Amino acid sequence: MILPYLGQSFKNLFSKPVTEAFPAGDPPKAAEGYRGRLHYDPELCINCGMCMRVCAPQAITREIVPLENGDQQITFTYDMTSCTFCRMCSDFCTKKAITLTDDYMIVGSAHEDFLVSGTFIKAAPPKPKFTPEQLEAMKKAAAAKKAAAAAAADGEKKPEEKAEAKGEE
Amino acid sequence: MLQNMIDSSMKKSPWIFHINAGSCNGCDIELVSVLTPRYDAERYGFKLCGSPRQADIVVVSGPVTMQSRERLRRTLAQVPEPFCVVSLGSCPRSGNVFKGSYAIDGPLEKYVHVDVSVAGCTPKPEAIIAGLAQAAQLLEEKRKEARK
Amino acid sequence: MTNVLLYAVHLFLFPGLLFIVVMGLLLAGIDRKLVARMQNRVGASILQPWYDFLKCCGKETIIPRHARKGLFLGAPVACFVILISAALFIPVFGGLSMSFEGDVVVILYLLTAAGVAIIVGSAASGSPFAGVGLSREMVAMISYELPFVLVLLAVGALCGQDSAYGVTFSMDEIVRWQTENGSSLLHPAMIPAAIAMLFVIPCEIGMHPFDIAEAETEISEGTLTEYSGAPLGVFKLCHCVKMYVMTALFCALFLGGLSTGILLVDALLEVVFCIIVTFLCMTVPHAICARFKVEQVFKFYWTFVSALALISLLLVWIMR
Amino acid sequence: MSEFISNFPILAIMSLFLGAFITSLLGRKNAVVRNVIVFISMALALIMMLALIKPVFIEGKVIGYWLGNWAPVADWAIGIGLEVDALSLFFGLIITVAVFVSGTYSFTYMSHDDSLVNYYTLFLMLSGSVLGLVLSGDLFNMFVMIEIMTFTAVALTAFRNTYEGALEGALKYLVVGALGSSSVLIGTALIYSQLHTLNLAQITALLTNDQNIVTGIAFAFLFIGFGTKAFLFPFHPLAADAHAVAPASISLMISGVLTKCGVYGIIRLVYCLYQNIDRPFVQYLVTAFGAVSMFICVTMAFNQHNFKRLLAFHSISQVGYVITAVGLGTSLGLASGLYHAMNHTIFKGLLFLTAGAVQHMTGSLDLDELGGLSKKMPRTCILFLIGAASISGLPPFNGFGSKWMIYQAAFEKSSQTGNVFFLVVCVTALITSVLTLASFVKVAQSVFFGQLNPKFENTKEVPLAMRIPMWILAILCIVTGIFPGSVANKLLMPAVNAATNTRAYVSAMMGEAYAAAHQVVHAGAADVQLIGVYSPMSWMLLLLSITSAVCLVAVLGSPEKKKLEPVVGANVPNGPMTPGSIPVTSQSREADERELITDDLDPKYESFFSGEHAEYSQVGGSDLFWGFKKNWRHYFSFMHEWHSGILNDYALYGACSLALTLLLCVLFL
Repeated sequence: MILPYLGQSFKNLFSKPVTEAFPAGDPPKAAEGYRGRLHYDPELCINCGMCMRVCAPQAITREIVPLENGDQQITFTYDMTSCTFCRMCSDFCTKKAITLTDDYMIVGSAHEDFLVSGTFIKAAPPKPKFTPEQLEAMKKAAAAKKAAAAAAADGEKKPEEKAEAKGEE
Repeated sequence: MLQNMIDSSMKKSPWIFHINAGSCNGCDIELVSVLTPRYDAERYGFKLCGSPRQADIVVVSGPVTMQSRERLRRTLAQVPEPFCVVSLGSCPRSGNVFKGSYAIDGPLEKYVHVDVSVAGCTPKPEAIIAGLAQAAQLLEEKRKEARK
Repeated sequence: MTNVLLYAVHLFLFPGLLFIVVMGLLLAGIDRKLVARMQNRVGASILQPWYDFLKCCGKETIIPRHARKGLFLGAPVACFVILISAALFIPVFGGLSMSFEGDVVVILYLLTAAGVAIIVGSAASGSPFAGVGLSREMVAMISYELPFVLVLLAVGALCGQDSAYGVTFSMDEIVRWQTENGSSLLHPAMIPAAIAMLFVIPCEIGMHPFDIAEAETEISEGTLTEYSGAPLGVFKLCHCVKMYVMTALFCALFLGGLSTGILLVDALLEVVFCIIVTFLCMTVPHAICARFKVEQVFKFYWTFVSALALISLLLVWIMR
Repeated sequence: MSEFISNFPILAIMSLFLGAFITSLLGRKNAVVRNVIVFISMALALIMMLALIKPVFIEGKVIGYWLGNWAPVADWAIGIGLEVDALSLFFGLIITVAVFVSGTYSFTYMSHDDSLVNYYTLFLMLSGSVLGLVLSGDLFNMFVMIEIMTFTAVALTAFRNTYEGALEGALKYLVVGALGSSSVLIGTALIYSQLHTLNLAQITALLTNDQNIVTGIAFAFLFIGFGTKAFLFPFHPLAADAHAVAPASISLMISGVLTKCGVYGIIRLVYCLYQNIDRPFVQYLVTAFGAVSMFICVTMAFNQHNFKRLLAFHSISQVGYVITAVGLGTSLGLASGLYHAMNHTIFKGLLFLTAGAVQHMTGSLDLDELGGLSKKMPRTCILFLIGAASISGLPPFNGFGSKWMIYQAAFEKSSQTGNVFFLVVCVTALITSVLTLASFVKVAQSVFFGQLNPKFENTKEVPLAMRIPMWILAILCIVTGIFPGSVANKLLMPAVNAATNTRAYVSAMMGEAYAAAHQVVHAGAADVQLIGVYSPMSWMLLLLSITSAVCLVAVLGSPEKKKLEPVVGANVPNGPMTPGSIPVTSQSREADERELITDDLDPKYESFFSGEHAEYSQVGGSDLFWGFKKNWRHYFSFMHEWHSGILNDYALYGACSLALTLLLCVLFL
């Protein structure tokens, strides 16, 4: 009953071993569709936070540092020691800022070896033209005007007010 | 000279002891596959051994569950010096998807200094080999350091 | 003075300590390499047993609390010394040995004593795994002892047929008879015994399909559970030395008498034959078999292997 | 001087019997007086036996002594004679040494018991009767001594009658022992009816040329009678029952001394009285009895749970070796048998004494319950290991030398005669040796190694007074093992020659002329080519030199290893954390430390338990060799049924074996 193995083993003895050469040379390429080390492109990110919501192991952290000029420095950190490589973040990323590469060699000693992070600066919105007090005053003025106009005639919207509101946004 | 020979053979014959600290079995299977003909870690002297007393590299997989915590700690205590600890997969390092569970008392760093981590869920055998090789290298350094 | 010097050389250099250890490690390395190749792998380097041994020497030795310290540390040394002295009684081709009348039984008992040293060491470690391991070791010992004894008796009966007692228990006598009448393997009655001996060797050593006592996955290395550091290294070394002892015993019993008279050539011949025997009896089963169960080992040795040895013994009986 | 020395045999016997008498008179008041009397009488007997070594062993004399100077009249020996040749003295020496050791051991060992005067009186009577048996030159006297021996032994077996089974064991011994004694008596009567004499020398001379069917029947009776005393095959269960309950010092006497009387009787019978060991039938008979008891008892021992019961079965197994070797009928066989008989007394005595030590300190003999005592009783453990190595025949202890000679003798015999029977015997002996080893591994694991039962946490080492007798035996084990050559030349060869040289035996008592008149063959000095005797000295040196070399290397290598220790902290759990690691909340850290303290000691030195907290889990006792037992389960269940424990059955087995032997003797002798 062991004779088939016997023949095979003798055949093996005189044939080339199937062992990969790996640690000697480059690591072999992973199969297509392999979900390896995550790649994050901060340039595409719009800081929507969707990836954090869908991440089951909570491997994604976001750090927001306000800068002097009102800009925000936003850092997304993807912890590879916490990742389950499910690709949910990538799928949900509307801007395709997250992709999973086929780099599976995620080996290291320090914690930093396992972090994939990207930083981008979110520019602050342009400064509003008016301060809130002015706006308040303007609103009041507008209201007064409106009341006056209503009294005078039927209400029509003021184009300049709309523009102001848009700017504030 | 003998001591130098011992130092250099430290990295040439690292014996592995594998602790499953509540792993889902994925990493465990991959660790065994490292010894299959295709990956054949034995050519670097790696060998799975059955007792922590003989181990040079302790491979831990799984988030440290409450059940396995005491066992893990006791087993780690029984490994003779010098030895390396390798965490296998994402779980020991962070808890992975089990993070925050009432049944988890991780991470592994809480109990022992992890020398090398191999991340991935599960890591590919090549990555495991690379990690183990790195740990083997560390063994020699540790022994040299100990001698000084 | 020269006698003492020669004795020391015999003891520590040529057929002695150094040669035996080097041979043992070499055989173990070759065996490991060949097994790997037969399993389509690259395998560890031939020097791997050296590395293993040296590494073990560099590790910390932990003595468990429940262990009896003296016996725990003494057992590996005792095992090693016993094996070396057993090896000294086995003639290298050309008859270099410390042989004396009736040393076959001494070799048999020294090999048993080496097993007992392992058993005592593991018992002294106080671990329940070691308890299971030593029980298995003992069962394995009972298993191979019967065929082993029968093989030795068969060879003794064949090679001692011309002596006054009709039997010999002397290695020298066995080798001398083979020098005069050709190797006993050429004798048709001896072929079953040789096959039986080939089966006995791996079990005696505890090689893979029969390593029930040290089953690492089932009982955490069994007898060696608590061993670490240098004592473990010595036990691993003993394992290698045993490989040499058993293969050299096979060569002496069945392939003796091929001496050319030149010491170097004889030693080389011995090495080659040892490697061949190692390949046949250890590498092949190791490569193609899974580990046996305890009771399977017992049944296998007491039926099939014993029957082979017994056939041989009876054939010798009839043919003389 | 030689005149005076010829009084020594009777003086040795008398010193023991008188000691018994005086002990019971004076020993009631004061324990010290009692012990002194016992000690003096044992020592006197020992000294007298030692004094006989010179004339008997070295000068080769046979010392005859007629009680009351009743020398033979007109070639008819009417008086009671003592006759000491080398064979008798060989056994006499064994016996006195064993008695001495057992007695000195008892002083401390029996201290827990009361009514010790009775104990020592019976003990000395037992010793005296055994010595009387081997020194006696008279068949009826032998029977008397056997009777004294049996009854005192029965009383001593039941001495601790509070033990469960003590009275049962004693009763079995009494009934089956009486069967043996009466069969000796019947044999004696038949011989007397035919030859009209009871003197051994005269019987020897008369039987040389005149053996008829009645003497054949007498042979069967005597053989079975002595076989009962040696607890041979169908009689072995009662030995186990008796040993298990008897005090250890008495177990030593029963196994080391009483069985030797049976062996002595059989040797005397087949080599000297009947001189029929050359006949194949007798060889088959004796060897078969020996081989069967050897094998069955060793397998029975495999299944025992009681330390002393196990030893008891081994005791019979080893006696089986002796009888097997004796039955081979060659000089080498006899020499190896005698050697093994001596060794058996030594190592089995040692083992029984260690069993007694364990019982004394723990109160238990249960192999399933004991364990891990090597930590508590380290010296006893070493002594036990010496004994176990000896009985398993590991070199360089004495069991190896004698077992080797037995294999050699058996294989040589089979080789010379071309007889497969002796080959089977040889292989059986070798297998028995391995099984012996296995069951002593079992004892070692389940008593001394493995884990300590919490029950025996407070066990202490046995007192020195008990260790000294054990050490005497242990040193004898080693000495007789290392110098088998001198043992063979100085002790065995004279005894073998004496056993085969019947002419000297006859002429010492009845005169040279009488021996010549009956054509008693004069066997020359036995030409034992002791190729079986090895000289371990040379390779003991070798072992020593290699050991020292290895130790040297170990010592040279060690200093660097010590430096490793300070670094340990870096990687140990709960050790200082390296800065890069994830900080631990103080709460959990504290909790961890508290848990660690409840572990009370560093887990590093706990045994590996797959990470579990090490708890009492002894692997031992009956669970140990299941791999072996499973394959033999049918055999073992048969044996289990067969050893029913019912006295009627055992008596029946005895009667059957007697009947069978009778039939065979009538048919073939």
